[in-house]
Amino acid sequence: MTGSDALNAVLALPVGAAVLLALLPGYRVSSWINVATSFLTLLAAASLLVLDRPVPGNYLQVDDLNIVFIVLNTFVGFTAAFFSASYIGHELETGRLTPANLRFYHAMYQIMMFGMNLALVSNNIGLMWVAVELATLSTVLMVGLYRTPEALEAAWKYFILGSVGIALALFGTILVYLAAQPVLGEGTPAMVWTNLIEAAPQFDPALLNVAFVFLLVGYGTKVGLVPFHAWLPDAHAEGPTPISAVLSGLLLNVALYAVLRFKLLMTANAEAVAPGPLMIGLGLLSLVFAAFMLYRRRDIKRLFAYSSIEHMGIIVFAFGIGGPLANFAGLLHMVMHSLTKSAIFFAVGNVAQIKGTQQLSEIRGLTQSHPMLGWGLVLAVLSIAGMPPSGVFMSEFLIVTTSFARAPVLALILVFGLLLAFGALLLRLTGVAFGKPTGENHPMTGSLLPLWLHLALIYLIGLHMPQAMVAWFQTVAAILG
Amino acid sequence: MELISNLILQGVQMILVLALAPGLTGLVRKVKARLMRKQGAPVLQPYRDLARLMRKEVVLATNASWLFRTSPYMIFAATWVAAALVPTFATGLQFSWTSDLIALVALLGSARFFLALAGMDAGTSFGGIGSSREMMIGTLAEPAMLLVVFTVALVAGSTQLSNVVVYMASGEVGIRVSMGMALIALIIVAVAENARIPVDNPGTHLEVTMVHEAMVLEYSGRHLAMIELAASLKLLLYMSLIGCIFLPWSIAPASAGPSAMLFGFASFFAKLVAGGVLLAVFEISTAKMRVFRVPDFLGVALMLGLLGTLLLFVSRSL
Amino acid sequence: MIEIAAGLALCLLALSLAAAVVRGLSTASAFVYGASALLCLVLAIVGIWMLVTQAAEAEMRIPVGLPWLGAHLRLDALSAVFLTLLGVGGAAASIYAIGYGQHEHEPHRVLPFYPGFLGAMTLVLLAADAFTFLLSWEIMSLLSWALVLTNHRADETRSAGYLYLVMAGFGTMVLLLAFGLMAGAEGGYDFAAMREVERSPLLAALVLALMMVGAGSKAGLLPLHVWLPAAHPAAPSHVSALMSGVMTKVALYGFIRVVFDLLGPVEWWMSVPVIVTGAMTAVMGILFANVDSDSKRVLAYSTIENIGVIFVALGLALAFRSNGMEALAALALMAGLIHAMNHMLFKSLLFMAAGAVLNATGRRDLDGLGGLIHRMPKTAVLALIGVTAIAALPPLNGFVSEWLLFQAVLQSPKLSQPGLQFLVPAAGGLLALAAALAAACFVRFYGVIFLGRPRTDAAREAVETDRWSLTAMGGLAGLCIMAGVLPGGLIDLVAPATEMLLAARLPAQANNDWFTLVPVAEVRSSYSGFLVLLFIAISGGASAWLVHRFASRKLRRAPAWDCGFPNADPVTQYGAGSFAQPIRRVMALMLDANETVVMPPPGDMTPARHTIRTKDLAWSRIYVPLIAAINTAATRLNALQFLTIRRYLSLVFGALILLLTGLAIWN
Amino acid sequence: MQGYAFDIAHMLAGSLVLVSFMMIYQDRIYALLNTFALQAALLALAVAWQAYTQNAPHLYATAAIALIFKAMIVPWALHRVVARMGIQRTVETVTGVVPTMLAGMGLVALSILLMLQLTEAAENALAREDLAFALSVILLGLLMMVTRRNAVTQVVGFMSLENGLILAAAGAQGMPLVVEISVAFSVLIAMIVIGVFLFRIRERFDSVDIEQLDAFRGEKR
Repeated sequence: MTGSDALNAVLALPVGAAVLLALLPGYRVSSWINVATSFLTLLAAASLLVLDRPVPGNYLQVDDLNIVFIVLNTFVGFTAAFFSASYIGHELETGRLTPANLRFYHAMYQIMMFGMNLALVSNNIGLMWVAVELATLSTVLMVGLYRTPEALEAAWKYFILGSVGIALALFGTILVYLAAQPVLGEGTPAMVWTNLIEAAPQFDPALLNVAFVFLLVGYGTKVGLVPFHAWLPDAHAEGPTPISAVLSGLLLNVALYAVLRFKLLMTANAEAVAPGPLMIGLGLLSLVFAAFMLYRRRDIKRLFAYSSIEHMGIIVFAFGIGGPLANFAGLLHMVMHSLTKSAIFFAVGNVAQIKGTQQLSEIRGLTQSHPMLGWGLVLAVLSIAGMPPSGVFMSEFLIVTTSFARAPVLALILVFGLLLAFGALLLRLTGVAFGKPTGENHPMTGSLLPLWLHLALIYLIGLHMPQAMVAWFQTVAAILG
Repeated sequence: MELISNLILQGVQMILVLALAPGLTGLVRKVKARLMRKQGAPVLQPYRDLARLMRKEVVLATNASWLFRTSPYMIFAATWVAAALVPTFATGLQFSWTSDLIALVALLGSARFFLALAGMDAGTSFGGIGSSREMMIGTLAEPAMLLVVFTVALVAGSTQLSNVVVYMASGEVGIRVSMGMALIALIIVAVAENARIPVDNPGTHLEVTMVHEAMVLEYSGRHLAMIELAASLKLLLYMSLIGCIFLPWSIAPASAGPSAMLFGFASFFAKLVAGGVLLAVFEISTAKMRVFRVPDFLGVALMLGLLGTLLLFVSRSL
Repeated sequence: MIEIAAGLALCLLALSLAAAVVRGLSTASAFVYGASALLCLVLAIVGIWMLVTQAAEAEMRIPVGLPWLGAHLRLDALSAVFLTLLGVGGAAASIYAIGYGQHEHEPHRVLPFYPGFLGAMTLVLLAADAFTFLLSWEIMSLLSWALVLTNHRADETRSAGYLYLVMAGFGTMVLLLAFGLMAGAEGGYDFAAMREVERSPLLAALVLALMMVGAGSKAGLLPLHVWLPAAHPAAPSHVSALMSGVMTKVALYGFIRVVFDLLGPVEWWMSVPVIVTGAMTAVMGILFANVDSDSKRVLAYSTIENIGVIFVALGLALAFRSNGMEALAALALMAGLIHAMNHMLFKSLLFMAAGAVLNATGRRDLDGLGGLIHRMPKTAVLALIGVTAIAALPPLNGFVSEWLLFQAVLQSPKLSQPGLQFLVPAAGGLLALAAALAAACFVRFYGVIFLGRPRTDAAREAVETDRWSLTAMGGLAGLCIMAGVLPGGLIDLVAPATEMLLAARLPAQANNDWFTLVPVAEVRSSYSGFLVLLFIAISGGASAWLVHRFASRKLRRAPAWDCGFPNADPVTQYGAGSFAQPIRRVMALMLDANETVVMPPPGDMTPARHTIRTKDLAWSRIYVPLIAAINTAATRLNALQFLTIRRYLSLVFGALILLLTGLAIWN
Repeated sequence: MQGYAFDIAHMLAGSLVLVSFMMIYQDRIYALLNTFALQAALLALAVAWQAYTQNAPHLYATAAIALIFKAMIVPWALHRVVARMGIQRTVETVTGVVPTMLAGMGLVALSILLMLQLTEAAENALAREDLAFALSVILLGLLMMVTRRNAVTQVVGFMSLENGLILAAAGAQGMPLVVEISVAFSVLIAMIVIGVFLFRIRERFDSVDIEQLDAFRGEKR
């Protein structure tokens, strides 16, 4: 097997599975096919790490930057599929979903995975745009899966805001093409990343500037940056929980990846406006705003959705600051956030199932009534809040220390936001995990395995990062400049 | 040889303070009575009282614990040790380096601490009143006292009493505003610490304003005797402290001969008598304060102590 | 040595994991606590060995933490001093817990966190790079938070835990900033690298300020102390002992390590805030202890006081050092270190005593106790030693450190800055006030709990605590006496640390006659706890013997006299509130105290009501407005959750136009 | 030939902006739909002209889609929606027409200002002028979305925005995937129209009022 085979597999497996799943009626088989496909995709993606990389073509490529994202994407895709397989049957029993819904769900899951994988491996700004749109539209449909007024409302909001975002990103893409076209000539080559990056210094900086604004707003909507975030909390809260995990853990990363790619382009052109300050501003705004919003949340999934906004803010801030340490920290934080937030959603799914509600006020004393789940949730939330030994602590350590030495005022705002968010998360956690257990007590079907697997990984990375991963992150951090 | 003589000197000092203390209390009472145109008990009455109390049986409150019974001895011992360390008629006592001025204050603090605990032991309301007020007074008197100690120590460059006395007597000091303030502060503290008017009235019972007497209300017999003796010792201690710091003359150096010693002794005696009379006059001419006026009174001492310390720097830098 | 110490820390952490596995077994508690005690004892021995042999500093590196740096661990004299402190405190708490733990309702909420807490503290002391330091620091916070939440069903425990962890998070963030400043943008996180950097005075001042906030919030410095009186009492008593006795010292260690070791020279004026804050903390802490009526909270507030005292000592040391007077700086630092050691001893002892009382009666409110000296005689004796020590009375150990500190204060004329010359004696006066207030506080504490008559049935039926607890308390009490009577040994033990930090030390004390303490010169000052004890024992014993031998020894029991108004109801005794009344009135301004009396009209049979309210000014003036501001902001911003889609689009549109306009202008 | 081509492209793009203004000016829904149909037709013309000048036959497909789908089917469908659902016939505005027009002027000025900053390159002139107009159309479409309350007018605003995108894409010489993008957008618009219809979003995108939102989200203010 060669690298290009693996690359093709990463894309072909989900498409094939989607077709198969759309045809199969039984949800049990489907759910395990879903898991198996996701696992195979993960294997294919992981094999990219060791195999020779395929030569970048006009449409696809694998490089140091996107391989991080691909492996992470397929990994969380697999664990979420596993969680979903143990979890989603219950929704059928409670009558929230019909078998037809589930068939649609599984097919869409793979299409969504395909869209995200494609966006990550694409070597073409047009193709990337198409792929991100595909992933967005498929998640819109997933969010509205329950057909409740709330879910439809959330899906609709997501759809409208997402569409506008897509349109703006497209305009940005067109502008980049226009900037590249005089240098690289007409046609497809002027949309290929590998060409763009090389030729970027000769691009018209003014055009690049306008393009970046549109791309930042457009893809930033997907990342969930404030003030483009409005779709995110509702979409997370109203969709099926495995999808919330995928949304928070993966889709945001894919959009972030797009932003990073264009940031590279901007930095390559010396005369263009520096993307850092813009990203720093939006990052801090997202962080502080989301931190305040955490205090008034009553729905557990919406709470963690806002926490995703907050963390996206931190990551964008880190990349905005730049430099080897901050970039390293940003990458690490992104990986950790994906793993931790999806772990949290795995736990939250079970909690919502047990208690029959997502209302924070009706969930109490989980460590008492369900120790493994409760303590798992406690550890995951503490991890996301930056408590050691999770990797989030390491990334926040690096971000805060390095940014304080370079931009003290910004670091102070950062610290303020972090603390604010910490206070809010902990307040809710204390209520949910401790105290006298109250409320209903339905049986729990969802597996705790993915939750604890993620936790183990988070702690492993926090304490002893594998050498290969370090080297790889350092390379990428250097690329990001 | 020198060691033995020093030991003897130390022993004499210890016996001396013990012997003189009740007399001083008697003297103050006598003078007060005379000033009030009363006959008054003889000066030696306190000795008789002590002897009588010693012989009497102890009536112990049902609830009293071992702490109540041992406290009088501890209080007495702490006060006695403290009093023995203050130079009275001679400096350079054998064990004067055992504790300095700060430790002296703290030793008295220990005595107060155990007395207050004992006050609470019987489980009565009066004991509690006494203890809580005593601790409040101590809370303000102790820092004032330490500030005085600071002033003195900063002037003399030592907290070691013997060295302080030597320095003070040497005439290098001159007259300083700081020292005057320290003196007034020390007198206020002494009045408060010894439960004298206007802070407390040593002669009353059955009065809600009493402090010291309320604490020792449950004591009787030999226990009461020890406490009374300790109180007298404390009065003497403060007198000799004021004497040796502010009137350091004619205190015999350690190596002095018997005649100097005798002279020192005589002057010490004179200082005590003068102090006792002055105290009585002061007590007669003031009225007892409400308890919650006491902090203001002690606050004056605190301020003076602090001012004294700070002025020291001003005068030095001038 | 370092290998052993690091191994012990890891063993303790591993023990936590093991405890999580075996938590169900009936013997788990004894096993975990026993093992912790053993490991802590070895730790103490390692520390002492290091100090006694004056072994060379040792470093090691384990591949954990920041990948390109690894975890640097280092054992030097300063670490060894605090390791000793931790080892002794940890061992005592663990031995105590063997007995105390039998009464725990939910051991599985304590056991998995307890050894790890000790291990994390050990790692903090050993850490030699910023990441390892903060990692262990935060794990220490986290595990102690879990321990605080043991009794999670009580609302106040949960809010205490919440407040604690938020403040801990705040402290860590501030420390992050401090280390960020010291490491620089390139990330020189290794302590060795930090030592090399030359810093401008402004930068050094900033780091110092950040350290005061960061380490101070953990130690309980005003006004960052608010979590401490809530969190320390909420934990099980052996954990309270550890938190108050040891964890606050670990915070101090952090401060000393950075300010004295890593930061390099500081200007004299930087010592001013340290001294002022320390003195204020001391006075305010003990004032609150004087008016609080919860036994463990009183102790927690008193911890704040002691931390203030230590900070004054550290500030003095800084002042002397900036004036080039290393020997005097060593005296002040020594006072601080010795006081830290002493405070660990007596505060642990007192928390254990409070825990024993809590176990025996189920009560922490002072007004529900009383007369326990009869029911728990051994605990009462040990607690008496504890309160005497903490009230800084000779001849016990609390006085020794206080005395050393006053000696340092009295050296202030040697300082060349008039500002400091004024400030230091004033701070000394405040310290004296704090010491006197401490005496008042602990008369009340001991008197209301152990003396008098029992106020409730629970107190009436209390039974003496178990042997393990008594052993632990006895050991600590013994050490309190030892440290008070033979302070020279302790000073000589700690001296290598001051030598390492300041290149100066106190003269060796071990060979002085009669175990006398002579910090500077005999002409200046000296104190011998041993002789004081000896004299008191001899004179007290002799007088008692004489009186009993020659006067009377008759004794009769009778109802209390009480001025002729004996009242059978124990409620008429002075309680916690009434005892505090004089001080509360005198200091009403600082306590924001408020008394209301509701007196029914004549003829009305309803009881009169007297209510007292005291407020922590820091809480009501700083935290309440802050919380209110955050709440207001959160409520205002929350409106943004409920906008229509059109409005959200307007936001996007507005931001886009803003960015484009900015771009147009920028060009 | 070059100047001639430029002038015509310029005129067509400019008229698109003009029509955008006309749309903002409309206060009747039917009139608005008709105006939009006009804009779509103009777009088709502009794209076709680009196809002709650039010699890029695939752009004719885009032009055809614009003409058939956007100028005919969608307006027709929206007419039906309005009629079937009994939607109010007037356009509800947030602010008056005049302020909106003024804001629109500002947006056009901003677009031109931004695009004039591009370096003057002869071969780029066409794209540059076109871009300024396209950006204007996009921003005016967005402006329409945020200042109009009816769902239908918002859909129209979005489509107008998308017209600007297609204009830009077609104006970019040799840009691949333009057809695909226009198809993708058509699908998107179709979904929106269907959504409006299916979800009975009568008056606004956010038909549900705020009190209902509270109940929906289980969140209280």
